[in-house]
Amino acid sequence: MNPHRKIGDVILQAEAISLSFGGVKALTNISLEVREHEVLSIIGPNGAGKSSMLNVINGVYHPQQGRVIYRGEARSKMRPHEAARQGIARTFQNIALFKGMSVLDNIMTGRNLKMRSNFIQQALYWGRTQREEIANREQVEKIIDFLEIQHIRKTPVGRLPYGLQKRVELARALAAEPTLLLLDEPMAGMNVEEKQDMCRFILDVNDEFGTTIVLIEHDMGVVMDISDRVVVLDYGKKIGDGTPDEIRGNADVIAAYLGTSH
Amino acid sequence: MKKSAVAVSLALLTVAGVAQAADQFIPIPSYRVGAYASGGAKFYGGMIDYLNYVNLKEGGVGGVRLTYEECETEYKNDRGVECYERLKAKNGGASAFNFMSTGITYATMDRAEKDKIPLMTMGFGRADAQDGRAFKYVFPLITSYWSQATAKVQFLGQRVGGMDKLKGKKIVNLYHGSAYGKETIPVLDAMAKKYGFELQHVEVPAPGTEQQSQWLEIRRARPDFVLLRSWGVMTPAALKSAQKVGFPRENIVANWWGGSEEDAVAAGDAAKGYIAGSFALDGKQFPLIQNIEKTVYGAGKGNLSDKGFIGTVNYNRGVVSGILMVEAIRAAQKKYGAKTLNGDQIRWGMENLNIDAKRQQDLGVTDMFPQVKTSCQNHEGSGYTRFMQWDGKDWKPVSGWIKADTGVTLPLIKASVDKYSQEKSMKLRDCAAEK
Amino acid sequence: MEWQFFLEVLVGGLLAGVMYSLVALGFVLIYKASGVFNFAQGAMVLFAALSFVSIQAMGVPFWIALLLTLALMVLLGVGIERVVLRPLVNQPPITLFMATIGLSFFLEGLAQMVWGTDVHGLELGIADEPFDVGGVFISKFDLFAAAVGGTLVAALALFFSKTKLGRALRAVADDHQAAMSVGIPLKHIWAIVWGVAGFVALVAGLLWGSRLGVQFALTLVVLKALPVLILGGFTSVPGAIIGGLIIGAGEKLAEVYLGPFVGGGIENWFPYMLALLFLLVRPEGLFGEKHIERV
Amino acid sequence: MFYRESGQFKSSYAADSAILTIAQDRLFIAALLALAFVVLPGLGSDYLLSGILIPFLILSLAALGLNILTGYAGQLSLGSAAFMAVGAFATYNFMLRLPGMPLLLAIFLGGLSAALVGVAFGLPSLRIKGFYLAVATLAAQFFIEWVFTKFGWFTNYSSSGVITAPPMQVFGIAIDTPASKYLLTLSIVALMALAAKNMARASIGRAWMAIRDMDVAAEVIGIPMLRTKLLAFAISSFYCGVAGALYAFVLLGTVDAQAFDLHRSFQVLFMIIVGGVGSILGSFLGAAFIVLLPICLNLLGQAFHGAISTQFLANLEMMLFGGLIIFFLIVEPHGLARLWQIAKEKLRVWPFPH
Repeated sequence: MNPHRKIGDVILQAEAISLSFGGVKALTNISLEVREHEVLSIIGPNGAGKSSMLNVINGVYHPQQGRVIYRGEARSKMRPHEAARQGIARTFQNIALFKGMSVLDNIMTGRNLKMRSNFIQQALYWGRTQREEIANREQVEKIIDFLEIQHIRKTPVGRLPYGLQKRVELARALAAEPTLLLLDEPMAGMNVEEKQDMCRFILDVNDEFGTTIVLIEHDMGVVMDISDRVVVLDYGKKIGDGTPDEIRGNADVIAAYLGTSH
Repeated sequence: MKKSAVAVSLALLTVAGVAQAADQFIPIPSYRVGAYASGGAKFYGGMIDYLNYVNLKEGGVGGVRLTYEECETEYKNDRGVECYERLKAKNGGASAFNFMSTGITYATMDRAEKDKIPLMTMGFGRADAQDGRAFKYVFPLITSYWSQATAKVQFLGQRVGGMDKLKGKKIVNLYHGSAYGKETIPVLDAMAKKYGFELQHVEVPAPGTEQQSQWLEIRRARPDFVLLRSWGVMTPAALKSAQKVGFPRENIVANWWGGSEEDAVAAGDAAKGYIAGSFALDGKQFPLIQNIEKTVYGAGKGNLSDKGFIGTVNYNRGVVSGILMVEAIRAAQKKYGAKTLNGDQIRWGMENLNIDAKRQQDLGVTDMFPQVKTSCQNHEGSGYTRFMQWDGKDWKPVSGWIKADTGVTLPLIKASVDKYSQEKSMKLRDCAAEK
Repeated sequence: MEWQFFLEVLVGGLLAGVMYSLVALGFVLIYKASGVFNFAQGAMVLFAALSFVSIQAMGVPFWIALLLTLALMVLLGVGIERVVLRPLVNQPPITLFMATIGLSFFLEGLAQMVWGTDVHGLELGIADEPFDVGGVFISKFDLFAAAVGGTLVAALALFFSKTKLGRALRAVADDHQAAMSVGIPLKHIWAIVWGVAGFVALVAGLLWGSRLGVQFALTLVVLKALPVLILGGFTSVPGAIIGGLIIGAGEKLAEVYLGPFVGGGIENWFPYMLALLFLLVRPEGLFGEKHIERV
Repeated sequence: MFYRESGQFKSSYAADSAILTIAQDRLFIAALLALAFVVLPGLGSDYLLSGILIPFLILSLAALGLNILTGYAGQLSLGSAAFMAVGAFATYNFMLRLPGMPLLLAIFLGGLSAALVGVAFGLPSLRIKGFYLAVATLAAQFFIEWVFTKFGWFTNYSSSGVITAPPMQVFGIAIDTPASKYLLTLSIVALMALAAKNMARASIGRAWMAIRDMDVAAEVIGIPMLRTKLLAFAISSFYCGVAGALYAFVLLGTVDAQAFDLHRSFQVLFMIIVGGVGSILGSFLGAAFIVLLPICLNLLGQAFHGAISTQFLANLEMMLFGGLIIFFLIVEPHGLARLWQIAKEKLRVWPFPH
């Protein structure tokens, strides 16, 4: 086994998170841990609060109660771009690509954090800017190769089919070289082949770069296959947390998925 | 397609060729669309009609035919500049421009100076430009904004029975919130100091469609008179608002931009009794206007789409503009000969205008506008303003021609010219040496 | 005396605000049903008023001229839908916005070409003599205008909430599919909305026209409506009227009581600043629909 | 046939991200620049240079500025003219109050002043979006116009509220002929257009577009919203400010605050929408359309002089202008720049239809 696969210490802790929108509770008192190098899946029925949880982790939403500790640092009211700066990247449930830009530019945007030249240098496009553009372009091309999307490099993303858009979004997140990658339903709406590809990419990322991955997925087969650990949410509450095998045997989870409420 | 284009240009060339004998070109930078089209169409209609009249009646000036070409400025500065550049060198060179827009005049002043083409700013434009030593190519003929402002105060003096009676009176200057509107503030301040009346300046934010708060303030201030320095839609809006707060219209006196039929008609009944300055009287009683109608419209060459507008204020202003232009050409021809003259020669003509009572009678415009006598230093040539009252249908004169209070205007002009020449680091002309 | 003056300014401002609302209403109607920020609203006000006075000048009686102009405006609305909007359906809002700018040039040119550039007076038969209520002057004309404006808003609000067509119009704004399912083709709805906006433009044109004279400057009244629109929200009919009242009263009070400290003439920018400050607190306007972002 | 990229291989990422990747394009631009810099100043008439080209270039620059803000960063603004005014009045005062200040430095400082004001009025953009923001930028438009009209200091207490350009020179060369004015304008505009293009293809440009296309995702990827938006406001206003200074000093010479009224703001906005939102080329095409079309229509109208009433013609011109805007939007809603691109793509495969 790849040495990276060894699961390490806890890098992120969510402590007693509660979040509500105008009186409607989205998350109630949820705590969970993410360990270095693991693949953690969050599952649950629609409206369980899965996406909200990701949004809390990278600062899109600010919970009313509880806190998030990332690499030993507790934070309150962190902006998403600060989370990105600390190595958290993500994809979205409804594709959030930059529609007016090409695939290449979309992925290059993921490298923006790595670029240091200021706007005056960029206006001149000389020296540092040019060096940076080329160096980062090389990195991006590696990701493009990795995800096998060379042929669509210059295509505006709006013209791509859904499956490829999802892949481009993953590429953009990877371009940021994250230590923690949040994937919101990366395989939704894909056919079997596309799903297989995507699973392969996720495991490869986890393997090769040692990236910690938190993902939301509905396909139980996929979840059980690729996850090290699974967290189950239902109506904004955590009802299960453990290895795939443990979850399979959890009575609450079975009730939630098979229960009369659905 | 190409063929027909060639044919058209050939046809145009031959037409131009026929008329080539000797032409004097007069550019017409008109505005017939947009917000000020109602006035612009009549003004330039009058000017063009007069040029055609001179051609039909006398075959031009001294045998030199007058030609003209229009260019639509839409009353916009950049379009005006484009028109200036388009027309300045056409057909043997432009004689002089009259943009009827302060903004465009400013925007073309530098260019005109360089190209040696005079700008006629009859009744408007830069007041200090009446000093021909600093503004060699600008002619605020008949009356500048400053001259009018002093005339307005003198008119009020006449109304109350003498300038000394103005002492202690309260006057509000209601002005358009723009450079144009603010222009007369220093002059009025000087007049207030001189005659001891109380002066309050109230600004109406441009374009002046809403004046409720200003008129409430006026009602609270209870002034004896309101001097209106208005513009476009601000005039009717002011009159309507005055009616609303019960301020008598006969105590409102505007400058000539508020003194056309357009300004009064728009306000309906609220305009009755309102007074405005004028430098060109309206009406068809002048022999010239009647002759134009007979000759030009008789020949089917009239420019107005509706003959009914002949004799309106703006039409007559246009005719006066045409007269001054043609008289300048006449004067210049006397010096330089009857041939196509360039802008600088026309400038000389404009500096040596002498339209006295005799000349006015010959032209058939006695008392239509004041006598004009210009010089190298005096580019205004008159400084007289007359006041008219709207009776609900027509403008009726309520004063004679009132001369500007030069005791007030000249020092201001001097100060302004000094500053201008300093900013431009230029030397003033020596008029004595130019004789 | 001082409180009387204050009251006068306040009442005057509120009544002026209703006049602004009238223009803002036209924007709201079209934005609500088609998501178009209709820059040509000012041109429509001019077109309506100019058509009306020109038809009247031919000797046509008031009510018939009114009906004829109304027919013309509805025709215009249908034409705009057919020629301008339908080919641009599903384009981004900024493109539609630009199209209405082109439209405004077209209408301004058309109005002046057909009816001439001359300025017309317009008397609605309400003499604008002030009313004296305990020393406070109130304009009869403004009261009349406010009554008309109020009636119009009430009628439109009822129309939107009580009639089938009105509900369909509201549905269009939210979801084109939903509107179709009500059984009314989208294009008809758009034509109707533009027709109704044409009617509102006519009313605004008549009231403003009798205030300023029917002339090109009528297109400028739009500038007074824009802050009302931001404040009230682009999609709310009551918002247009409440926004108008706040802006009207706010700008007059500011001009009279704050103006002297900075030299006056602040009425042009004050409403915008007021609306801006307001937006900082409520980015979607007073009655605008709140937009929650979901990712 | 002649416009082919076959056989032109890019062997480095630098070559691939160059502005002009096709040799024919480079040739075309080189020819265009030669025409603009060498041929026109020598052969162009006064009318062409100072009646058409200078205003076209200056307004292109303003459109470029607005395009950075609206086209790239997605922040709709109706206050461009106000920032032009700041540039013009600031430049005037720098030259007036600091004698001996070089013209170019004064223009630069004028642009900088506009940038500062732009940042101040850009702050609300953090909360307010879309048309709400657009109407909010009107606050800037009216407020700034009022300030310059109201406070005499800005115009050196000129009684008529105008500012007048002093004699100008650059590196000892007097700027007093149409050709020298044109060259000065052209140089500034060309350099600033290049700078804009460079920014657009570098990380700041991508950050702007990201915020425009989906602000939440942009922030999640690590783009700081506040800084990026304000930078767009600053740079956009800088461009507008320089354009305003050129408008006042090079084009008109004497100008008052009303030259930068709301109509000018709208005019600049029309340019980018007609030309192409989010396109450097589009800024120029749009400016050409909006500046030149009315002039062409007017010239065309003159051909009918005498045959039809001038009144009728003038209004017909206006209708045609509006009609053509609608027509072009229907043909290509993404502006003239897109049309140009499509034409080029067609040319690439010509004579084959696809």
